[in-house]
Amino acid sequence: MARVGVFVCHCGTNIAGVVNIPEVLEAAEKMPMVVSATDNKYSCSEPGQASIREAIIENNLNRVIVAACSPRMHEITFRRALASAGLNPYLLEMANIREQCSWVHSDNKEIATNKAIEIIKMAVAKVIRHEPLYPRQVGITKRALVIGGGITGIQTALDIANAGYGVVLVEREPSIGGRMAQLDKTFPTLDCSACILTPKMVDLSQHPKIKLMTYAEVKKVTGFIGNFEVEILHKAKKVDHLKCIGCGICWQKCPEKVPSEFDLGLGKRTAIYIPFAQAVPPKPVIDLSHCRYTKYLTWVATGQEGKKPPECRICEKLCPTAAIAWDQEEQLFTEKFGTIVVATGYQTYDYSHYKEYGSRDFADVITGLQLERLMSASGPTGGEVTRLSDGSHPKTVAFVCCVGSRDQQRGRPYCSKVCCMYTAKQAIMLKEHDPEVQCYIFYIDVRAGGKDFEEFYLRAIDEAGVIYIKGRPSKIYQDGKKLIVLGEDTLMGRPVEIPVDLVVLATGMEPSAGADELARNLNISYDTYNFMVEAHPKLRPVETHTDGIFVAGACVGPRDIPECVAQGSAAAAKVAALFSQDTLTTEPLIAVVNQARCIGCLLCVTICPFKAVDYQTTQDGRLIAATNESLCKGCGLCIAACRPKAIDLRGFTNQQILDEVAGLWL
Amino acid sequence: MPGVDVITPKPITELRSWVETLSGQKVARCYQCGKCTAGCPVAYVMDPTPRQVMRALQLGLEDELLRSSTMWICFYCMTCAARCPREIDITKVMEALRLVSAQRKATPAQKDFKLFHNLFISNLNRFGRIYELGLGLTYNLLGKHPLSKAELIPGMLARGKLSFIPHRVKNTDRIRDIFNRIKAFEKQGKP
Amino acid sequence: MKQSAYPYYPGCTLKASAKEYDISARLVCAQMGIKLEELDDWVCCGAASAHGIDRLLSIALPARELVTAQKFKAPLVTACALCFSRFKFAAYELRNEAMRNLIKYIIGEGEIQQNSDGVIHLIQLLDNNKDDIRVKKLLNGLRVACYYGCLLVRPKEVTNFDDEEEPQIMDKLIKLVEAETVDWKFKTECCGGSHMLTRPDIVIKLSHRLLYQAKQAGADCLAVACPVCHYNLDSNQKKIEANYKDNIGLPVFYFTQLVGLAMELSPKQLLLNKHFVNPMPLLQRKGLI
Amino acid sequence: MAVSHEPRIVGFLCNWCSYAGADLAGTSRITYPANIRIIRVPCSGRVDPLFVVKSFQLGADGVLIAGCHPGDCHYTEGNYHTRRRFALLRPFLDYLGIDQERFRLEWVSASEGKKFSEVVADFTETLKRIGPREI
Ligand SMILES: Cc1cc2nc3c(=O)[nH]c(=O)nc-3n(C[C@H](O)[C@H](O)[C@H](O)COP(=O)(O)OP(=O)(O)OC[C@H]3O[C@@H](n4cnc5c(N)ncnc54)[C@H](O)[C@@H]3O)c2cc1C
Ligand SMILES: Cc1cc2nc3c(=O)[nH]c(=O)nc-3n(C[C@H](O)[C@H](O)[C@H](O)COP(=O)(O)OP(=O)(O)OC[C@H]3O[C@@H](n4cnc5c(N)ncnc54)[C@H](O)[C@@H]3O)c2cc1C
Ligand code: SF4
Ligand code: SF4
Ligand code: SF4
Ligand code: SF4
Ligand code: SF4
Ligand code: SF4
Ligand code: SF4
Ligand code: SF4
Repeated sequence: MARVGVFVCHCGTNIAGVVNIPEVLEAAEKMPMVVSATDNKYSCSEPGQASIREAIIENNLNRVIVAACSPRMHEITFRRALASAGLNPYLLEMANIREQCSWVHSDNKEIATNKAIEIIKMAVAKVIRHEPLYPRQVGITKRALVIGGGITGIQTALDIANAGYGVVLVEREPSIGGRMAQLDKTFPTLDCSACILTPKMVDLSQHPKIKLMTYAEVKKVTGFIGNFEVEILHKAKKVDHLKCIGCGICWQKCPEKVPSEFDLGLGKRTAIYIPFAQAVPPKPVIDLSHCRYTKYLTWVATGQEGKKPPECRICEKLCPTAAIAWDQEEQLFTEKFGTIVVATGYQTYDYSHYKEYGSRDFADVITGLQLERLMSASGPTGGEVTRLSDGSHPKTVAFVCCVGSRDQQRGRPYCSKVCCMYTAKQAIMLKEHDPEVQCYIFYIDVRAGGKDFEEFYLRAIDEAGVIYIKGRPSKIYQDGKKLIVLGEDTLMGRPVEIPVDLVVLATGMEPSAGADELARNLNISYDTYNFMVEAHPKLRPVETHTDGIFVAGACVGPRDIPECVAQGSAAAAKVAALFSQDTLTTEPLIAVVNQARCIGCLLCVTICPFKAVDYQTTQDGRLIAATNESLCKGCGLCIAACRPKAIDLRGFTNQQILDEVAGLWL
Repeated sequence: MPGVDVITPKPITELRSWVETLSGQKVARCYQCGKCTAGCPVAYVMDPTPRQVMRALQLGLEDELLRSSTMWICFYCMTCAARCPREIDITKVMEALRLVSAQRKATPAQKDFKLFHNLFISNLNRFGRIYELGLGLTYNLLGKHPLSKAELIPGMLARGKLSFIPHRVKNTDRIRDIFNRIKAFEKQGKP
Repeated sequence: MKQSAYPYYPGCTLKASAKEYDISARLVCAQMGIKLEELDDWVCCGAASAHGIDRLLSIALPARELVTAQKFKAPLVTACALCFSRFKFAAYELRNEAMRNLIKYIIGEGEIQQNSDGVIHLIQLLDNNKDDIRVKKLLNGLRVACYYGCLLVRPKEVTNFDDEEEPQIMDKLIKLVEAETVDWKFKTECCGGSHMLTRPDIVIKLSHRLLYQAKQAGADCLAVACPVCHYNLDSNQKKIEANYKDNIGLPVFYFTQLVGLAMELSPKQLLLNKHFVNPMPLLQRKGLI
Repeated sequence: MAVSHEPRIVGFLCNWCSYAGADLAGTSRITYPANIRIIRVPCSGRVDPLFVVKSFQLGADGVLIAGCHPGDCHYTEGNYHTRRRFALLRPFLDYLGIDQERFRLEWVSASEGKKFSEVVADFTETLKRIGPREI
């Protein structure tokens, strides 16, 4: 039997100045199941709370109404008061007679008083239906998974590890480093990229709290914040990294040469390889699709037709530690994590859609990232910028901005943000390499919004003598050894044609291949371009709508290195804050399924935005819905959708709301 | 009083709304990147250029636009439209401007073009087909052009590529009916 | 041999300055078992002028011919790129019901079916029936720059022809007769179109650029699919050479003439003698005649 | 004619936007007609059509559902479902003999205290104009 106590607050004169409190008390006493109705000058004050506590004990109350301010203001306060009186804190209901009554109806005290009474009546009708609720405590696996080993993922992993928590970093390539490892110098300070990145890579590989898994991919994710279960696929490296000492004999002697992905096809690597000299781990993998031994084995397996290919196995013969492991297979591991950080970065736009820029037909039209490789001292040309067609040194270079950016027609309306700056950087560097070089930059707007960026842009003009031409070129074509860039100088209003030796397309950023698939696996949102979607672009930039999963760096949108690092650290801080608790308290105001009523239509499963409802089979073989307490956010969408009313929301049950409505007509 | 050479933008003008209706294009979308002009094979003789046409429409500089010959020089090659990053069909804008311009008296810059196209249409109206030799000769005659513009005619005649007699369709009445019904429709605004 | 008939709209120029295109097209089609049935008493499509002056006229004129062509069970074949463009645009506009009704009133005859695929260009006709092209003589050694011009390809949603920047359909036909095609980036750049009377200076400049680029790319002739392109590149070539003091000497063929040669039709039949730039020396040099 | 018919409005307000907006009207001391009784729900998408029908059955003159603006839902997409359900429910009310004008859906954000007061004032005005319900 419910025993309701009503506590009406004066809030000084805020309420009492408008609402006639004695009249309210008198009415409240007559409401069903109400055993006591008392008033308080300031309910939220310590004496106010004490009097509520005492009344609960004295009158043996088991339901409480506090008629005062908005629950958004003090619900927590009064829940605590209930708890301190030994009552389940969820047996409280607040009647909002301040924000939604006295403050808005001060013009008519009688009407305000009547309304206050009705508001309390509704609250009483609802509170009678309240049940004790218990938040659950779940343990946390204090280990984080970081997906993607670019600068963002590296920063995140290091920060989490330095906070004292374990980290697993999964990178799908044979080495960490990401795009930054491919860069030569970095704007706006012109630090050498490798000089600032490689120490971090080494720190990471040596950190006792970090487990590095390269050549690996995330396959499946289940569970929820604090308790994720992740299936990780280790691709077969065919090299036992425990034995390998990274001596390099194998990749120096391997006879099979293929275009290097890291050098964007500008250089070669061998079939057994590390992607670049400073790779971490500095141990090779065998690319089976190119290895000669594979070809040999296929020849054997397919009945030895045709000429016998060489068996090769040179790597195996020369390896001093017998590390080559032909029998190594790909392996699937399941690991537990408390949180996941996605830092899968970007790739550059494939400009073969720009036929007017020659698709990929001109050897001397290259991308910005390719130029980085050409300029890098450790790149395929040893840092010499030469034309791919004839090996000559270009003296005139045109840059074309916004290729695959700010272009609705190619489905990429967004600005890639870094290319204005990197073209300026590359023009400065080209001038430094060779003072005779003249650069032209075709741009639409120069976007230099960042610390020291504008100054950097001016440097390109002042020091490197770059000629900026405002206008997007329409065509690139060849005339003898020269490439002609056809544009408009929009400031002069005249078409321009510039014959140059080299054209650099500033291709934009787009999410790494497979980002959408990964997002679906993780149940986080992604936008039309496959960039990950943050929970709030301003206030929760590294969180997602799925608790416990964070996003950082260029996988969320075009970013430069400083922003990536800041985001990596931000995500790490979020992870550390979570891990500083021993358990997670789950909100009890969530959906529960009445198994007997559920007809297994699974409408709720499809409607839940948080994938918090799943289905299961009962012992008698019926398919029914089941909610996951840790995932449910208590929005109630599923409840309104359920026809047989088999699913309900604790704290806001159908019955409670219906009674609350009915309370108005009591 | 505003100076003569000072631009006073008039964002909403009759011309602009006409052009937007006729072309189905939104003038404001243009962000002045210049790719249209860059690719336009005749931009070098245009004043204003395609990009500047878009700008003039944005700013409401009607007179300047309607005085020019740009929309008559444009030969609808659609290069601009195929490449515009803001997906504006500039060719349609040019066509709309020409439709508006066709209704007005020719300015000096437009004289030759209007003469040619009017002759073309009247040729069509009379014969049902284009009488190339006649069209060429009348154009040069009426336009007071030196005969140099017709220097290929002897060669064409020699190769049997031109004839002194116009081809004409058998039923020229039907053509005239079409012209008349269009005129009637345009006057009353309905069939 | 199969016999099929297509309604055929030659257009004004094919009856005069581009005679050889008309004749070679008919000959080649006949060889392929295709009959081109010229539309009865057809009217000019309005070509370069109507659509910039009077939009209704520019739809009504082709619409009238589309109605005549409807009685055939095959799509209407056009040869001139300008006509093709006008017909495609008209068909595109006629998808709209209100426009259909209005045009029906204006042309005063027949029901108008809506079918923008009901119009094709001669190249497409040959491409669709390429199995019927019986090659008797290979044109080995001839290096051809296929020039499409702007109106065939653009805009894609209206013409539904081929890629807007790098079309291949003519190249495929030329390769079929084992001539080489050169890779060049000016296949769809404009030649100056119908400005030869009003602004010959423009035509000279643009056509020169095309000829120059074709030559740069290693071509020894061009193939075109439009009488206006042909006029600008062939008839004007002497003047271009004089103007730019540039020795070009590139014969310009209609693609039908090249296919015809491969069918062993004689140069005379194909009216190769009508060109301003005499192609005979080139063909002799390559041992093709 | 009833001179002072005071309609009763049942308002279902989502906790994150509209309820907060109603609070803000209070904090800003914006007065509005006292005809609305507010029921707090976690999300406008929690509102079961049954709640609306029940309110009318019990005698409500009007029912308001208010939630976050599209795209701003605290639960990302709850209000899209609300919008769909609302569209489905409205014609059904006709069938029950309830004027469609008595049922409203509004987007009120947490910063739109003023808008909330205007919505209530306007709705009240409308309901007064239509007059009491015949039951
Ligand atoms: C030409 C060019 C020049 C630039 N110059 C500068 C500069 O001078 N200064 C500057 O500040 N910025 C510059 N940038 C931008 C800079 O490269 C990026 O800001 C930065 O590299 C992004 O780092 P990231 O870690 O977020 O992404 P990435 O570097 O792309 O790293 C992502 C990593 O995740 C891995 N990965 C992807 N998907 C998966 C998966 N499913 N599972 C496991 N691993 C995965 C990738 O292999 C990669 O290693 C430049 C960009 C370009 C294109
Ligand atoms: C007109 C305008 C419009 C903008 N619009 C947008 C927008 O639409 N979107 C957007 O993302 N950004 C916008 N911004 C930028 C945005 O305002 C800033 O990014 C943001 O407010 C910066 O927050 P902050 O906390 O770093 O600094 P502040 O907001 O400046 O906060 C600093 C605080 O520190 C206090 N303080 C200062 N010195 C001391 C001291 N010595 N001791 C103690 N306290 C001190 C100050 O009193 C202040 O309260 C806009 C900026 C402007 C000028
Ligand atoms: S030779 Fe053996 S030890 Fe040396 S790098 Fe290769 S696999 Fe490792
Ligand atoms: S087997 Fe030969 S080709 Fe294959 S990785 Fe070893 S050395 Fe290279
Ligand atoms: S950063 Fe500059 S170059 Fe890159 S997309 Fe934006 S405006 Fe274009
Ligand atoms: S200073 Fe401000 S207004 Fe100027 S470019 Fe930078 S961000 Fe834009
Ligand atoms: S919507 Fe209701 S009945 Fe259907 S599966 Fe979910 S809980 Fe069961
Ligand atoms: S209440 Fe919301 S979050 Fe919870 S199960 Fe239902 S729809 Fe999902
Ligand atoms: S290409 Fe398009 S956006 Fe660029 S200037 Fe021309 S019309 Fe404007
Ligand atoms: S359609 Fe007209 S404006 Fe556009 S590129 Fe061609 S000639 Fe120039």
